Formats: sequence, C-alpha cells, structure tokens
Amino acid sequence: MANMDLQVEISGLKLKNPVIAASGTFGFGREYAEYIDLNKIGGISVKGLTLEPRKGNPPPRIAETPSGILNSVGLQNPGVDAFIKDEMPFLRQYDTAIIANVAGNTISDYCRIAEKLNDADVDAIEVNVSCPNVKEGCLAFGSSAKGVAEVTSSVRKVCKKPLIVKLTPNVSNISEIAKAAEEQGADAVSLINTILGLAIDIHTKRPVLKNNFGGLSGPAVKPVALRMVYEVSHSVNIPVIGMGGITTGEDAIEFFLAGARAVMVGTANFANPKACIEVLDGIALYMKNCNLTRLDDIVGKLELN
Amino acid sequence: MANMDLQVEISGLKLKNPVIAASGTFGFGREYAEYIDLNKIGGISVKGLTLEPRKGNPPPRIAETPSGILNSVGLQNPGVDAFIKDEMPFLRQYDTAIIANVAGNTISDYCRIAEKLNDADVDAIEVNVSCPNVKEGCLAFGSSAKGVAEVTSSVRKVCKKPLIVKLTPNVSNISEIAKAAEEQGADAVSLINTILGLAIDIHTKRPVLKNNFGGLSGPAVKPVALRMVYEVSHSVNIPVIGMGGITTGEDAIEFFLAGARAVMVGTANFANPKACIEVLDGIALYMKNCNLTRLDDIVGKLELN
Amino acid sequence: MSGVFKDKIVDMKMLREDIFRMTILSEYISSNAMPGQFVHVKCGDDSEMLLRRPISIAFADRERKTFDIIFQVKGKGTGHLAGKKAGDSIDIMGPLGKPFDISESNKNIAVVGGGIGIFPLLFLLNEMSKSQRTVSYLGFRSKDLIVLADDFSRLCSRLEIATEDGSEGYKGFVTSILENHLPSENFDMIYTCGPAPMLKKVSKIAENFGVLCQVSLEQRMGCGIGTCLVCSCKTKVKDKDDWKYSRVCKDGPVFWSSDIIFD
Amino acid sequence: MSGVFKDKIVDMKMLREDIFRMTILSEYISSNAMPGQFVHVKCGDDSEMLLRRPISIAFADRERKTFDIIFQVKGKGTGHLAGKKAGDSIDIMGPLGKPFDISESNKNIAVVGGGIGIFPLLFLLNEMSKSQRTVSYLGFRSKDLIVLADDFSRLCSRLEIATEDGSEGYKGFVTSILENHLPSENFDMIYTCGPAPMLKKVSKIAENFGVLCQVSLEQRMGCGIGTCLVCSCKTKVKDKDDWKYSRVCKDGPVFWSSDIIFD
Ligand SMILES: Cc1cc2nc3c(=O)[nH]c(=O)nc-3n(C[C@H](O)[C@H](O)[C@H](O)COP(=O)(O)OP(=O)(O)OC[C@H]3O[C@@H](n4cnc5c(N)ncnc54)[C@H](O)[C@@H]3O)c2cc1C
Ligand SMILES: Cc1cc2nc3c(=O)[nH]c(=O)nc-3n(C[C@H](O)[C@H](O)[C@H](O)COP(=O)(O)OP(=O)(O)OC[C@H]3O[C@@H](n4cnc5c(N)ncnc54)[C@H](O)[C@@H]3O)c2cc1C
Ligand SMILES: Cc1cc2nc3c(=O)[nH]c(=O)nc-3n(C[C@H](O)[C@H](O)[C@H](O)COP(=O)(O)O)c2cc1C
Ligand SMILES: Cc1cc2nc3c(=O)[nH]c(=O)nc-3n(C[C@H](O)[C@H](O)[C@H](O)COP(=O)(O)O)c2cc1C
Ligand code: FES
Ligand code: FES
Repeated sequence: MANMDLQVEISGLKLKNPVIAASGTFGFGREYAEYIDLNKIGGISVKGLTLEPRKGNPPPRIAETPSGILNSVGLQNPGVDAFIKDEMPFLRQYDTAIIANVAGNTISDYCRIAEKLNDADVDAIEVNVSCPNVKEGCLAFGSSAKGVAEVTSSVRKVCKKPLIVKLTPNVSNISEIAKAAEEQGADAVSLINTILGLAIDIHTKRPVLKNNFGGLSGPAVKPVALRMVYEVSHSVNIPVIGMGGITTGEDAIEFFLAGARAVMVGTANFANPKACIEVLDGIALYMKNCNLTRLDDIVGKLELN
Repeated sequence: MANMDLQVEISGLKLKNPVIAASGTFGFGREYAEYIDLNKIGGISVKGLTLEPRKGNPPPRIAETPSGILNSVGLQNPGVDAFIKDEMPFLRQYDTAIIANVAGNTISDYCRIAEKLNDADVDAIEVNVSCPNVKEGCLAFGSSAKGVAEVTSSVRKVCKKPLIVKLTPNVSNISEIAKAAEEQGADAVSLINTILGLAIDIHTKRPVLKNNFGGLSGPAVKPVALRMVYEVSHSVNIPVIGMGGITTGEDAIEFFLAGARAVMVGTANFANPKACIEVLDGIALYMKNCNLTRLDDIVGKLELN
Repeated sequence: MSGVFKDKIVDMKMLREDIFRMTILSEYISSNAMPGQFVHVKCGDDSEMLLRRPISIAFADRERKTFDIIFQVKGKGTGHLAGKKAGDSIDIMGPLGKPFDISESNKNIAVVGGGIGIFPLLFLLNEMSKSQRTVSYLGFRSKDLIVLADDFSRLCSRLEIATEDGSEGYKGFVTSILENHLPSENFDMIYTCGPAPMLKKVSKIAENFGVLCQVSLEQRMGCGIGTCLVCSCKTKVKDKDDWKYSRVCKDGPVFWSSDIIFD
Repeated sequence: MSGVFKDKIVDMKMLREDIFRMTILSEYISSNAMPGQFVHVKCGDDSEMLLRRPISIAFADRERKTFDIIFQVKGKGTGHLAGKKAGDSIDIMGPLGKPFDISESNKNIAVVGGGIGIFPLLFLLNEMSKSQRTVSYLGFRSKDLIVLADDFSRLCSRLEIATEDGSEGYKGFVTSILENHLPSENFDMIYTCGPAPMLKKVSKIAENFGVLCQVSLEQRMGCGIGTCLVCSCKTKVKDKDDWKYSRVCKDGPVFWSSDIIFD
C-alpha cells in the first residue's frame, strides 16, 4: 500500500519500521549484511557490550530443544571501546537505528559504559539486566524490582540517549519490575530475554552445554513472552518492545496486539538469515489485508474475551 | 532384565515404578483404562479436586503452541465428596497408587479437603498451589514462599497421608519455595505445573482461549522444568517428582538425572494414550542398555561440567 | 470401545480445491463406527503439532473394511492431512464419541447441514433404512462451493440447497427453508450439524415446532476421550435450574438440542 | 560471499548403512566452494528442528554445477536428511567458512582423517594439482566400517589405512602410522580433520617434527555465519600470552594447528 506507514517512535528513538534484530543474534550486523539490506530493517540491537572485553563461556554453547534453543554464550564481546572504534563506523554506513545493548557486573560498570556511549553515534542504549549466562551482576540486578530500580536510576543520571531496560522473564512478577524501571526514568522496556533452562545428554550424564545452564529462546517461549508483554504494557506507560520466538509477520502481529510498539527478532535469524525482512513483509501484508495503514491501528488492540 | 527393580518410595508413598499420570491429563483413569493396563503404571494423580464441585472456565479451553499447549480448564471437577464416592471405587480396582490432587480458594478449603481424604483410600495427596487458571487462591499461595509455607503447615497439621506439594514455575526462585514446603512438613514436592502464557488469534484480535490466559505444558517447557527440578532437588532433602514435557523414556531419564525420584506424564497422553506405558518401557530399555538395575543408579547422577 | 491404530490410507480424492475425501483401511473402526462418531487423527509429528484433530466419520464400508473421512483444509493440521496419499499410513484413534440416536420408528426425518457439518450427515443418511423418508437441507455460501450434492441426492428422499448469494437453490440461509417447510412437513426428528449460529437457529425452530432435534457440536479438543475436560459445552442439568459443562468428545458430539445451552 | 538457496537434490547414494552421499544442483555453491568449506543445511521444518546442520562440502563438479555432501546419520537432523531423495529440494546456505590454505609450492602432502572428518579431505585431494604428492592416512574402527577407500586411492599417491581392531591395514590409531612415517617422509604440509583427540595428537606430532599443519574443527553451531558466537574454539592471541575464543564457522573451520589451544 502506497500510504502504509510503519514508522514508529519509541520515546525519542525513531525507527523506520518496528522490526529490530535482537541482541546477541545479529552480531554487529556485518555478517547479515551479506544476506539482507540492513537499510530495510528498523534497527539493530548489537551483541551485549561490557566495559572490558569478555571471552565468554566454554563451548558447547548451544543446544537444541523442542521448538527452542538454549544458549550460554556468556557475553563474549570486544568491549565497549572496541565496539565504538571498530564496529560503529561499519554500522553507521546503514540507515537503520543502532541500539547498544550493554551489561555490567556492577552498577558503576553500567554507568561508565553509558557515559562512553553518550559520545558515540548510537541511537539508544538497551540495558541488559537479564543475561542468565554470566555469574556476576546482570541477571542478579534484573531479578528484583529493587535491583532494576538501582541500575536504571544510576544509568539514567548519566545517559543522554533513549534508555531501554531489557527485562528477564525469570521472575514472579514482571510488571512490578517494569514499573520500577519506568519510575526510575527508563524510556522503554524490552522483553523477554531468555528463560533459564537445562538440557541433559543422557549418555554422558552431563548437561549438553559446557556452562551447564543456558537461556531458552525461540518459538517455544512465545506464549510466555506474549503474556508478559501484555502484562507489562498494561502496567507501564512507556513503550514496550516485544520479543521471544518471533519467526513470522503473524507472530509479530500477536506481539503488537498484546501491546508491543516494536518487536525484536532473535533466534529466527539463525535458520533464516532473511528472517527480519520476512517478518517485516509479513507485517505489511497483514496490514494490507486488513486495510490498515498505521501501526497504531493494531498496537495494544487485543480485546480480552 | 529379570532383576531390574523400578520400585521407588516417596516418603511413605510406595510406587511399583516411577511413572505417574499427571493431574488433569488423565481424569480419574476411567477413559485411559480402555487404552492401557492401569495396573502397569506407578500411579495416577487425579484431576484437581476442590471442596465444592466446580464448573470450570468457558471454552475454548485449549490452544496449540509450538511444541506445547495452553489450557484453561479452571479446575472443573465434581468436588472431593463425589470423587470419594463415585471415582475411588473404580480406581481401587487397580493396583496402582492413587494421588489426590487438591486445590482450594482458602487455606481452610485445603484443610477440609485433606481431612476428608484422610478417611479415603488414597495413597497420597498432592497439594496444588500452582493452578494458573482460577481467580482465587491456588497460584496466589504458590507464588510466594510465605503462601506455600502457610498452606503446607496448615494442611500438614490435619493430613495423615504422604503430602506432596506441587510447585508453580512462575516464580523468581523456586528453590526458596520448595524449602518453605519442606520446612513446613511436606513429604515431597512435585514440579512443574504449567507456565502462564497467552496465544492470540490475529484475525479476531482476541485471545484463543476464552479465559484469555492459560497454562503452557508439553515439550516446549522441558528445559525450564529440568532446570527447576535440578535446582529444587539440590535445595531440599525431600524427594522431588519431576514433570514438564515428558514424552519418551529418554525425557524421563533426563529428569531422573536432574534429581527426580519419580516422574509425571501429562500432555503426552493426549496425542498418545499409551504414553505412560511407553515412557516406562523407554526407562527400562535405557537402564538395560546401560546395565543398570535400580533407579538409584541414575537419580541425581547428573554431573555438572 | 475404541483404539489407537496405525492404519493405511487406501484412497484420497479431492472434492473441491480445499476439501478431501480419504478412505482408510481399518477393520476395527469400519465395523464399529456409528453415524455422529469421529476419529482423532494425528496429522503430523509431535514436534510439528502436539494435538490430534477430530474429524467425523463420513462413511463406513463394512465389507471392504474401510471408512471415509471428509475434511476441509483450515490450518496446519488439515493442511498436512491433505498432503497424504494412498499407501501412506495414518495414526488414528476411534471411533469416538456418542453417535446420533437412530430409531426406525422415526419415519419422517430432516437433516440440516452447513459447512463442514454436512460430512457426518452423509454417514447418517447412509445408515438410515429404506423405510425412512429423509429430507436434506444443505447450506453453502455460493454455487461453486457446493460439494457432495450428488451423494446427498442419492441417499435422501429430497435435497434442498440454500446458497447465501442465491447462485443455486434458495437464496439465503438453510434455516429459512427449514422454517418454511416445517408447518407442512411432519418431521419426527431433525439431525443437524454445522456452524454454531445455524445449530442455535435449528434448535430454536425445532423447539418452536415441537420436533425432536439432535445436534452435533464442535469444540477444540485435547485428548478426545473425555479426560482433559477442554472440549466443554454448556448443557442443562436434569430436573434442576442449573447448568454444567459437558464434554463434546465423550458426552457428545451429539446432544439433544433441548439439553444444550447456546450462549 | 555466500547465500541461502532452495536447491535440488539430483542424486543420493548410500555408502554404508549409516553414511549417505548427496549430490545437489547449485551453480553458486559448486562454482564458489573451496575445500574445507561447509554448507549449513536445513534438515526439517522449523517446528521439527530450529537449527541448521553444518556439513562439509565433499566434492564440487563445476561443469555439471553440482556439489556433494557426505554425511553420517547421528541424530534427528542427519536422520531426516537421509530420508531425502533425488528430486527433492533442499534449503542450504553456503559455501561457508575459511577453506584449507592450498599452495602449489607444497609438493609433499599428508592428509589425515578419521570418522566423519574424512569427507572434506576428499574434496581437498580432488583440488590438488597433479604435481603434488599426497599420502592419505585414514582411520576406521574396523574393516567393515571403511568407506570411500577407492575414491581416496584414486585421488592420492598413497593410501594408508589403520583400523582399531586390525581387521584391515595397520592395527591401531592412524596417528601412530603418521608418527612412524614422519621421520622418513618429507611432508611440507599436513591437513587433518576428525575426532578432537586425533586432531590434538596430529597437531602435537606436526609440532614435534616441525611440519606445518592445518586442522578442520567441529563445534555445535547456531547461525553458521559468525554472528551468534556459539561455535567457539580456543585460539592463541598473536604475539601475546593470551587466548581468545574464535568462531569455528567464520574464523574456521580450518585453523593452523599452531593457533589452536586444545584443552
Ligand atoms: C467432533 C468434531 C468433528 C469434526 N468433523 C470434521 C469433519 O468431518 N470434517 C472437517 O473438515 N472438519 C471437522 N471438524 C473440524 C476439524 O476438527 C477442524 O477443522 C480441524 O481441527 C482444524 O485443524 P487445523 O490444524 O487444520 O486448523 P487450525 O486452526 O490450525 O487448528 C488449531 C487448533 O484448533 C483446533 N480447531 C480448529 N478448528 C476447530 C474446529 N472447528 N473444531 C475443533 N477444533 C478445531 C485444531 O484441532 C487445533 O488444535 C470436526 C470437529 C469436531 C470437534
Ligand atoms: C564444520 C563442520 C563440518 C561437518 N561436516 C560433516 C560432514 O561432512 N559429514 C558429516 O556426517 N558430519 C559433519 N559434521 C558433523 C555434523 O554437523 C553433525 O553430525 C550433525 O550436526 C548432527 O546432527 P543430528 O541432528 O543428526 O544429531 P544430533 O545429535 O541430534 O544433533 C543435535 C545438535 O547438535 C549438533 N551437533 C551434533 N553433533 C555435532 C558435530 N559433530 N558437530 C557440530 N554440531 C553437532 C547438531 O547440529 C544439532 O544442533 C560437520 C560439523 C561441522 C561443525
Ligand atoms: C545466542 C544468543 C545470544 C544472546 N545474547 C544476548 C545479549 O548479548 N544481550 C541480550 O540482551 N540478549 C541476548 N540474547 C537474547 C535475545 O536478544 C532475545 O531476548 C531472546 O533470544 C528471545 O528472543 P528470540 O526467541 O527471538 O530469540 C541472546 C540470545 C541468543 C539466542
Ligand atoms: C489440560 C490440563 C489440565 C491440568 N489440570 C491440572 C490439575 O487439575 N491439577 C494440577 O496440579 N495440574 C494440572 N495440570 C498440570 C499438569 O499436571 C502438569 O503439571 C503440566 O501439564 C506439565 O506437565 P506436561 O508438560 O507433561 O503436561 C493440567 C495440565 C493440563 C494440560
Ligand atoms: S478432548 Fe479431552 S475431554 Fe474432550
Ligand atoms: S555458529 Fe554462529 S558464530 Fe558460529
């Protein structure tokens, strides 16, 4: 449709469309640039960045489960400085939003990374308080409203970019945690990160992953992610970015209806490097078939029975 | 193998083998008796019983999701009295353990049901503090250590049968909750109940389930269930009964390795009415191939990397 | 009694672009099936879809030991099923559910169907005795969507077709023809299956005219045998001003219209 | 550069009860493939298995525009793959990864393979020039598990086989023959692929004898193109007393043995 408008603004973060590549599944964009036109997607959330370079966890780091995968990468990354120096120039060649996903062991880590990114040409930062694959920090903060409030308020004080807080599903009450982020000045929340899981090799009697436990993602988690996106978007007034198992445009529409303003596509990229584009095309097709022209016509439009 | 011994005792509850039909997926055994020999399975956890009969939630009550299903039955059942009168005589024809799964809106409900069951010929009671499909009680108790402690200690005071507490996965820290059950006198814990989820029909823009939200079960949840069984069995000293997505003997072996003494088979019964028997046969085959004769040779034998 | 079988598909025909008739070799099901009953069909691997799909038995050939199902492609499960061919094997449970109550004493019978609801009615007509007069009322959206008209013609005394756009037969809903005919016809029994609004209307008409009516319902299913309680429908509780949820798979799919509470 | 293709299978042969050779029509992959590279294969629907499976390219026929993969059935993915037949289409990404470094200046070459590791070596030998002398060392568990011996014989100057039970050739591990031969052979380069303990041993031997050695590694993969960082292997950091995790899919699968840290 000529007049279809998929633009969306997430508290100051302008996206040409609502499909963002999810952190950790898209690297720094280089490799997927061979398969798709990065200019076409709404944004890229880059691999989680830490203050210092991190080696990550020993392999194997991936296991396949029914309609899902477990990963235990453990935030392997070159560090925020190397990212700014070596990766940003490449990424900035493309007309797409760049979201810096960041993780820390301590609150001061988060703040120092945010400060460094203030001067970099990133469009937003996504504070990951939900990585299940590292021993210190991160998920420890994300598991309680108090921890999330602390990280958010501290980062908010120094961060000049739109601030997205990425939530973990491994909690009793995700709305409470989203509210804590909102109260402390988050501009948006994104969810869900992976669900902590375990896969066992019954022949070796050991976990498949060398790091033992890993994070579950992929279609298996979609019903849980949708429920949480619904809960959170009905508890906070800041925009919600939804993810968890999105593989098709229809999946994305479910997330919009549940209340997400934008979506992230993660695990689906692995089997299908064109997943982000196909999700985007699927969204446009659905809207065309329903004679809709703006995302606002569907965002949050789920009617409960 | 002639000398293979699959008997197991769960704090006074004697099972001829560790395969139990999971509550809510096996009714009161009548229908499956047409498909399998109920004498062959270790036990049956009957459909959740309440003090008064319950009508349950409006249909549709089921939705299919990737490698899983969502259900929102809402504890439809004839009430504990009718169960004792109408269903127990049928069930007692079979040489298999009968576990009464019970749920209440209030702590006094739980206690009164337990009292009634003291005089019935059930082998154990399984206190369900984890049903996500009813508005009052149940999951509200199960979501906090305090709630579980309250229910457990109250029921313990009146209950003369082995007491199993069934835990919900919708929590930040399931070990804490298991410990609360243990401290208040639970003889065992069983886990996991279903994970709260949502599925949306993008054409009607409404949830697929009439009750909107439902509980996720089936293979999709297996990695999460395994992780929780591992966590719980390493936090408490009482036996753990594991479930969540078990479809084959291999799946069951994963749960034993993670620390479960017995397993329950739920969703798998729907597609395959012989699932319990096939899981049992699969366990025996694995043990035979590994030259093992007793369950103790595998229970909790997972070695972390 | 019913069972789980790995049976063989012996024939597969396309009746319409989206409707298929599958013939399955099964001594047990063909010899035990009664009209109104269904089979619960595994349409793919566990990993592709966990749940079986309920499909009515549309015909049983006791001599050849085969039975037929007729299905419309709606989604993933029926889509997969449409890809099967003669020679393939199929995992099937059945026969399941409560059949239509058939009695030779009913001499004058109406059969009212719409959509996928017409398939079980084919089996019903097939099992009626020659001494029974049967009038079929079938509703379609338009002429080019009509299926099985010849089969119905052959099996019943009279066939009435309604199309919503009037491209064939009566223009409008099939319930309108029924309503028009009822004063003059002296039906002993109405059998109906189809979309919920149609069933509700037929039940109402039957009630108004004091004709007995049996309704075959649809609901999303899990186990298909009565244990999981997901396939509920509202029914009256005998002699009380109360209602309960019955199981479409076990207490139905066929109910007396007077027992059902339509919402 | 690589791509995602829906290609056509043109031939399928069983080499052993559990080993299959599949020929796939793909102009792009056949003309760009280099020995040591792999393809990332979708073996079933998303619902059956989310991840692709990495399989080495075992041969490329640039004229016929086909390439071959040879695979052993290990689990679900390769099991599905074994069920495919000529005429079926297949979803494949490739060619992927860093190939073997081949130089005509290396005149005397050893190729050491075990298990599924022998398949990429076939392609390597095929692309060597006539002027290069190649000795292949292949290890199997026992005589009846030997595959592709004729193909290797044809492509190399000499073929040495070791079986663990001694039922054919040398009794023991293939690394022992290599070790015995090295003092007398004057190899410029060793190429190796196979089980991790074998690779470690070969690397050690190469180091001891001061021969250059390239190793092709295996690791569980996600994306296959370098973004997800799950397929890591430990490698040395140049000029520093440190190590890092490299990506088997992108920085490898072929590494210089001197760069790898075996645990
Ligand atoms: C007793 C009974 C008899 C039936 N007989 C026939 C028949 O003879 N021919 C025919 O074409 N169809 C029949 N149906 C409907 C048929 O079961 C559905 O069309 C089919 O399940 C759709 O599955 P799907 O995977 O193609 O669609 P999807 O929409 O992808 O299915 C998703 C889920 O919803 C369930 N579902 C969707 N529609 C229905 C429905 N109408 N009724 C019950 N469950 C549904 C599916 O079983 C599945 O679990 C019958 C249904 C019932 C309850
Ligand atoms: C670069 C590379 C090249 C390879 N080339 C060949 C080849 O030419 N021929 C051949 O037969 N095999 C080859 N393999 C091994 C092949 O990828 C595995 O045997 C296959 O993935 C097993 O999948 P499955 O589903 O049958 O087994 P499962 O054990 O069911 O697989 C479960 C998961 O583990 C992964 N996995 C299991 N074993 C391996 C392994 N050895 N390496 C990587 N991932 C594994 C699978 O991809 C899958 O994600 C290669 C592996 C790599 C990394
Ligand atoms: C291999 C892998 C690595 C990931 N790394 C990160 C990360 O660095 N930071 C982060 O916030 N989320 C990370 N995630 C989580 C995803 O961004 C996403 O939240 C999750 O996978 C759910 O979405 P999906 O089901 O579409 O994959 C990672 C996920 C995977 C599979
Ligand atoms: C339809 C349905 C009904 C259920 N009803 C109950 C119930 O009444 N009481 C209970 O404790 N658990 C109930 N459960 C949860 C199961 O007992 C089990 O904990 C869960 O389904 C996970 O196991 P599974 O993946 O093997 O099904 C129900 C599950 C399903 C699918
Ligand atoms: S489908 Fe399980 S009770 Fe009807
Ligand atoms: S498989 Fe993703 S980086 Fe190698």
